[in-house]
Amino acid sequence: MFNFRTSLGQAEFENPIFTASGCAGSGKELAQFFDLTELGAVVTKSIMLKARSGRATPRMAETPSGMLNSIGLQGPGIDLFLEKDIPWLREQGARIVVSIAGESVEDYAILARKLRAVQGISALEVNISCPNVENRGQVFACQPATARAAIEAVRRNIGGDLPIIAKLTPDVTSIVEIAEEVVAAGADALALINTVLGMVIDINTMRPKLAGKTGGLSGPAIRPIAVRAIYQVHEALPNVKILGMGGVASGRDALELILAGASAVSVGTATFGNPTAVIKIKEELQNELIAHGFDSLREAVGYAHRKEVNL
Amino acid sequence: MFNFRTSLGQAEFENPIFTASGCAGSGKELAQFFDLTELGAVVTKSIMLKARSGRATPRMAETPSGMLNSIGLQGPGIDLFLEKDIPWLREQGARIVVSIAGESVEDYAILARKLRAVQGISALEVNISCPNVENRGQVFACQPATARAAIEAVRRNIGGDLPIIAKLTPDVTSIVEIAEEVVAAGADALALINTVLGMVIDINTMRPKLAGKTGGLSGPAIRPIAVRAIYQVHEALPNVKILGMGGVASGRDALELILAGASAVSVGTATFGNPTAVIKIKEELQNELIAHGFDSLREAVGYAHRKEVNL
Amino acid sequence: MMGINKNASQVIAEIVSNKKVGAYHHMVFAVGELAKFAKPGNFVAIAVGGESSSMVLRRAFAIYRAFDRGTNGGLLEIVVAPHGAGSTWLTNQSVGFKVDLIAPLGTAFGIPTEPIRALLVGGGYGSAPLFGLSEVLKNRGCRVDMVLGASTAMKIYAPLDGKRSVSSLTITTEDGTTGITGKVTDVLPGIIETNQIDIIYSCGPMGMLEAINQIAAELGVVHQCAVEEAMACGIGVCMTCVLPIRGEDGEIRMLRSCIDGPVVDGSSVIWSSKRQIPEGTWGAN
Amino acid sequence: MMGINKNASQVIAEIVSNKKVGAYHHMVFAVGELAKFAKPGNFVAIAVGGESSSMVLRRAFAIYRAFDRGTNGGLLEIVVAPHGAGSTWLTNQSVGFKVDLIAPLGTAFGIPTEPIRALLVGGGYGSAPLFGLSEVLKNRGCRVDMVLGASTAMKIYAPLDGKRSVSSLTITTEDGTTGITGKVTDVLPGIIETNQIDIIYSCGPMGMLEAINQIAAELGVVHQCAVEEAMACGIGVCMTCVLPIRGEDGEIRMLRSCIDGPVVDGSSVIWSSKRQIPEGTWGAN
Ligand SMILES: Cc1cc2nc3c(=O)[nH]c(=O)nc-3n(C[C@H](O)[C@H](O)[C@H](O)COP(=O)(O)OP(=O)(O)OC[C@H]3O[C@@H](n4cnc5c(N)ncnc54)[C@H](O)[C@@H]3O)c2cc1C
Ligand SMILES: Cc1cc2nc3c(=O)[nH]c(=O)nc-3n(C[C@H](O)[C@H](O)[C@H](O)COP(=O)(O)OP(=O)(O)OC[C@H]3O[C@@H](n4cnc5c(N)ncnc54)[C@H](O)[C@@H]3O)c2cc1C
Ligand SMILES: Cc1cc2nc3c(=O)[nH]c(=O)nc-3n(C[C@H](O)[C@H](O)[C@H](O)COP(=O)(O)O)c2cc1C
Ligand SMILES: Cc1cc2nc3c(=O)[nH]c(=O)nc-3n(C[C@H](O)[C@H](O)[C@H](O)COP(=O)(O)O)c2cc1C
Ligand code: FES
Ligand code: FES
Repeated sequence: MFNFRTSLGQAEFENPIFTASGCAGSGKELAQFFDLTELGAVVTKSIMLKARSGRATPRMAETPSGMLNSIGLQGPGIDLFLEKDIPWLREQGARIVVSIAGESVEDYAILARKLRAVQGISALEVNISCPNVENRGQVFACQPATARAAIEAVRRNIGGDLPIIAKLTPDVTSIVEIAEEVVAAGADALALINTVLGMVIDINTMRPKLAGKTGGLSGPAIRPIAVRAIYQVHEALPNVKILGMGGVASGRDALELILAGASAVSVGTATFGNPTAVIKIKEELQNELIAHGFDSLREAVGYAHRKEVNL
Repeated sequence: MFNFRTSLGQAEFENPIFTASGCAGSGKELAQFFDLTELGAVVTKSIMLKARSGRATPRMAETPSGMLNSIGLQGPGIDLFLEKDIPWLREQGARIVVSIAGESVEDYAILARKLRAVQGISALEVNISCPNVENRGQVFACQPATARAAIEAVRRNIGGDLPIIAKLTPDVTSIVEIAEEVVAAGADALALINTVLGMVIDINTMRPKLAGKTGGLSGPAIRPIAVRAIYQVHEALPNVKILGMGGVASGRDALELILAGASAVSVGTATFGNPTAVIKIKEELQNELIAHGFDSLREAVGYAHRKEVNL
Repeated sequence: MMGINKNASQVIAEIVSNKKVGAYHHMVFAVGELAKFAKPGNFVAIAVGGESSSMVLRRAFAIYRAFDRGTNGGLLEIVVAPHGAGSTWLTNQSVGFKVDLIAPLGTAFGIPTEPIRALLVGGGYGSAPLFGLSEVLKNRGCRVDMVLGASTAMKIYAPLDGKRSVSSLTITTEDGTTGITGKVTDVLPGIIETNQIDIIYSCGPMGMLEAINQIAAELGVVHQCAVEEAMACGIGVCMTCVLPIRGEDGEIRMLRSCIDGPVVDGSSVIWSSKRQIPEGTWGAN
Repeated sequence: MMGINKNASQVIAEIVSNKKVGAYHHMVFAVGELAKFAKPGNFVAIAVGGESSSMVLRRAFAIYRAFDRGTNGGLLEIVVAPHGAGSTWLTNQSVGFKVDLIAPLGTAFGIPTEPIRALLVGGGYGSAPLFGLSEVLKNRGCRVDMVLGASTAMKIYAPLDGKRSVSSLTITTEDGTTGITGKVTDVLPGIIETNQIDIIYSCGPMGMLEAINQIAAELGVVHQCAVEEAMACGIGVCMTCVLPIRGEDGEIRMLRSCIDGPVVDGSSVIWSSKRQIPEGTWGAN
């Protein structure tokens, strides 16, 4: 029997295919296409302290083999989320990873406190790729100090053994440096990668196409960047589990991230093109792993790092 | 009459479409498909001090809407290059931008001295997106101090008024910071962007596909990253001319970079898919500019930055 | 009217017909059972570009007509304007080619229970969903008038059999190549008054919908419109397709036009809010 | 043998025929004048995936045959193995479809001036360029023997009319589904000795070429082979397709297989150097 189980920090999952934060809402809309228990976990859209309208439209632009988005974290705020979305997901029997985002270190602390007693959550994904209003809108994950501060705030307030997965941006000179910093600050696992900062200019209006000017690039276009980031971080921190993401649209793509070092894989943009992408990817991945002679997913994690023998 | 002329630093060019360094050799191979004088300029493959074998193969992998390469700057070294390639290009009547790359600050200094008296060169593109052997192989353009040192070395040694175009990598936390640094160090213009660091894992061998493991991502996949970098730098340094590049495959793509702030555009990967891409792009760009009511290229440069009126 | 369309499903659908009509392509797909769930106002989302496409997102098209003819016979029709790469690719596919299609998606036009007087207004390919609607309205005993507008004659989509169910059809073109020279909004007030219109149903470019809404508001006519916002997913998970809508509680929210639309109450939309969040919107700060 | 192929040009070529033959597709393109410049060993580079393709690079295919029939009638034939996304797309295109094609590219097999005894060895679709070559050699009065190998019968490409010009044809398959069970290299020494072979021409996977080269070296036979390295541009500007070759000056250089190949002198190649630069290579440090 093939063993598809995986873990991130102390959390165990039946299989390694998750949704990506912001690409599956809170699961409701996908539930009409498949059973959410089929997923390793539902990663919910990053939730903030207060309700947020998000950015003005246009919020998206298609790009070659990818897309740009600037949603601006639209959402109901943590209280309504805990009141409505979490109970619903629990009812479905889904494994839940809650993604949180803050505008200040204090936000992260409060969010963690609000979540510490909540039943039925498997892990916390801490999205630190968002602007820090206290530091000229600089993204937390862009500087070691702010990245550390945000994760420390969560660590101090979450208590118990809810694993913290720190989600990093690739838009830095050294992602390994940031990874080391957040692990030192208490992250149990890492989520790699968030979107890449990009821009599209509309040839007709001759202005940036998105109302927010810049946006996050996702989809197959960025997969080589994701694989590189995962490989580099796994090389430097082989014992820290990675939730990989970035352009995964097939089982082979997922396997690429796993061989690079990911213990689980989130699927984002591919769901927009195909609502059942996660299910297809999960099946294809299992077939690929078996075809390659693996007895378990775990054996394949980071396999691309093995020493070359008799070249 | 539409005015297609442009300039980078003190150098003037008949039109803004150039080849990209490393994507057109020294022009010979393309010359059988079109007349090199049709180009704004030929940007030659980055040349180093000594002959170089480059990296082992495989050196490339196709990726969604892009490709990864790790050529490793294979080339004959500056002396043979000056003896053979430059005279040949001069004979063709081509406008020449010479790209140089070094492994140490001293390399850049020597390369500049070797080039200072050479006739028929319009500008120098200084590729500082290469590993600095004196600093743990860290890429010069990744740190403000090393980026500055390399450009200063060229500035001090080049003499005269050969413009220096500093070519930057997007793989940094703040490309504006690096841009400001190299301009302060004496760069007359900037080339944005070099390839993005990526990796592909071969599903069959289950190892990195490239012999050099990581490689540079180019092609349409990275265009949104290029547009963003150009836009950011033009916003911060509106008086510094930019040679834009990254995923340009059509006149509309070129226009996008120009509206973001590029005064000229290099075409790289598109030439691999279509040897006459530069000619097609040049014609399409001129038509687009005229269709948009511009009388000259210059008016369109950075046009996406104009203030919004009565929204 | 709001919420997930529970009838949506994903099928591999064969192209049964693909004909050029004026500036558009009328395309028919064999979709099987799901045809029976399609309501006027719903849309389909089709994957474009083939296997190794650089286009990662689906394209949305309003359902023109749907025929429920049992499991194998269900047909779904759309009208496509070849515009950019995606729609051009689609219109270039031949009969027999199979596409990945999700339908029916989104909200439908609300159908009155009384036999009232309806005016249907379409811009360009926006006329497509109105013919199915007029059929339904007529069957309910409503009087249906229709106004179609476009920049030029080639962009008026008004097939003969579609016109059967309307009492009057007025056409406007900006260049005067057919019908009245001008915009649909030039003729609306007159028609509304003459025919004592109770409700306007509209579909077309956002600017047109806004202008119609203003007239509807001024003349006190109910207005349901099918909006068209750029959509990444079409199924409610990406939050790209939002527009500001005032709810019954008075609160403005950024609602998803793929789930809470495309058909919305025109008076609830905060128009002219492109590129900015309207003041007072829930969660804006 | 080295340098830019001055005859290369870029054309939009219509697919004239596309037939499945065993595991392969035999495809014919109307290429006009350039057909007359094609020599055995040259290759074509074809853009794949259509207008909005995510595949940005051309695919290279050895020229199987070329017919010069004047400006409009020139035909060029290739044999394609549907492998990944690019070749599969190509084999799925129908007659009448037009592709962007550059040809002829690269070096050609060197043709002896004397009527010598040649052995042509092909692996899989590597047999394709050998039939045109055998034709030329036969016309020069050479005796031509041929050995084709593959993993299985379906992967042997050996059309009837192609076989006309060879004196003997030996086939090997690894699974024994046709011909001798084994690899081409199992039968080579015997044939070389029996037929007193002067020169070997080969085309196929790199591992096979290397094994053939070893036999050729041991038995003192000249060996020309058409190599297959991953190519990004096919025209000499990208430096991805290099392999280490010892020049007449004794220096090893990383030469471009698209310009200085694909046909190279087997004895000049530094084999088994995948993933490393051979020691002593010019510019290595
Ligand atoms: C609810 C709805 C119904 C539609 N009905 C029809 C129809 O019946 N007939 C028809 O021809 N077209 C219809 N469209 C438009 C259609 O979905 C495509 O946007 C259009 O065909 C252009 O796509 P493209 O690939 O050709 O162009 P491209 O310009 O290449 O499209 C690029 C991307 O931009 C998106 N996009 C940008 N702006 C818009 C916008 N204003 N509206 C929609 N998408 C945008 C596209 O979806 C796509 O992802 C409808 C759109 C929506 C949202
Ligand atoms: C000189 C030459 C002659 C060739 N002749 C033929 C022929 O006659 N018939 C035939 O079926 N195929 C031939 N090939 C191989 C063909 O070019 C394609 O590589 C093959 O069809 C796979 O492409 P794909 O898109 O299907 O696969 P994919 O795996 O999707 O290809 C992805 C990319 O990898 C490149 N690539 C990776 N490894 C190699 C390799 N070892 N060789 C070539 N390209 C590689 C491809 O060019 C492409 O860019 C030849 C290749 C070369 C270089
Ligand atoms: C529309 C959209 C919304 C997103 N929202 C979030 C978010 O709220 N929080 C977050 O951590 N990442 C968010 N992401 C990033 C994704 O979770 C993911 O990291 C990224 O898109 C790369 O994966 P993909 O290529 O599979 O989409 C969003 C991405 C998209 C495309
Ligand atoms: C095969 C290859 C080789 C390259 N070699 C160089 C080089 O020698 N020097 C350099 O500055 N940039 C080099 N580049 C980067 C290009 O000049 C260009 O910056 C980048 O590819 C983005 O443009 P594109 O998307 O149009 O290719 C190379 C790119 C490729 C694909
Ligand atoms: S299109 Fe994705 S939420 Fe509406
Ligand atoms: S394939 Fe580009 S140099 Fe040979």
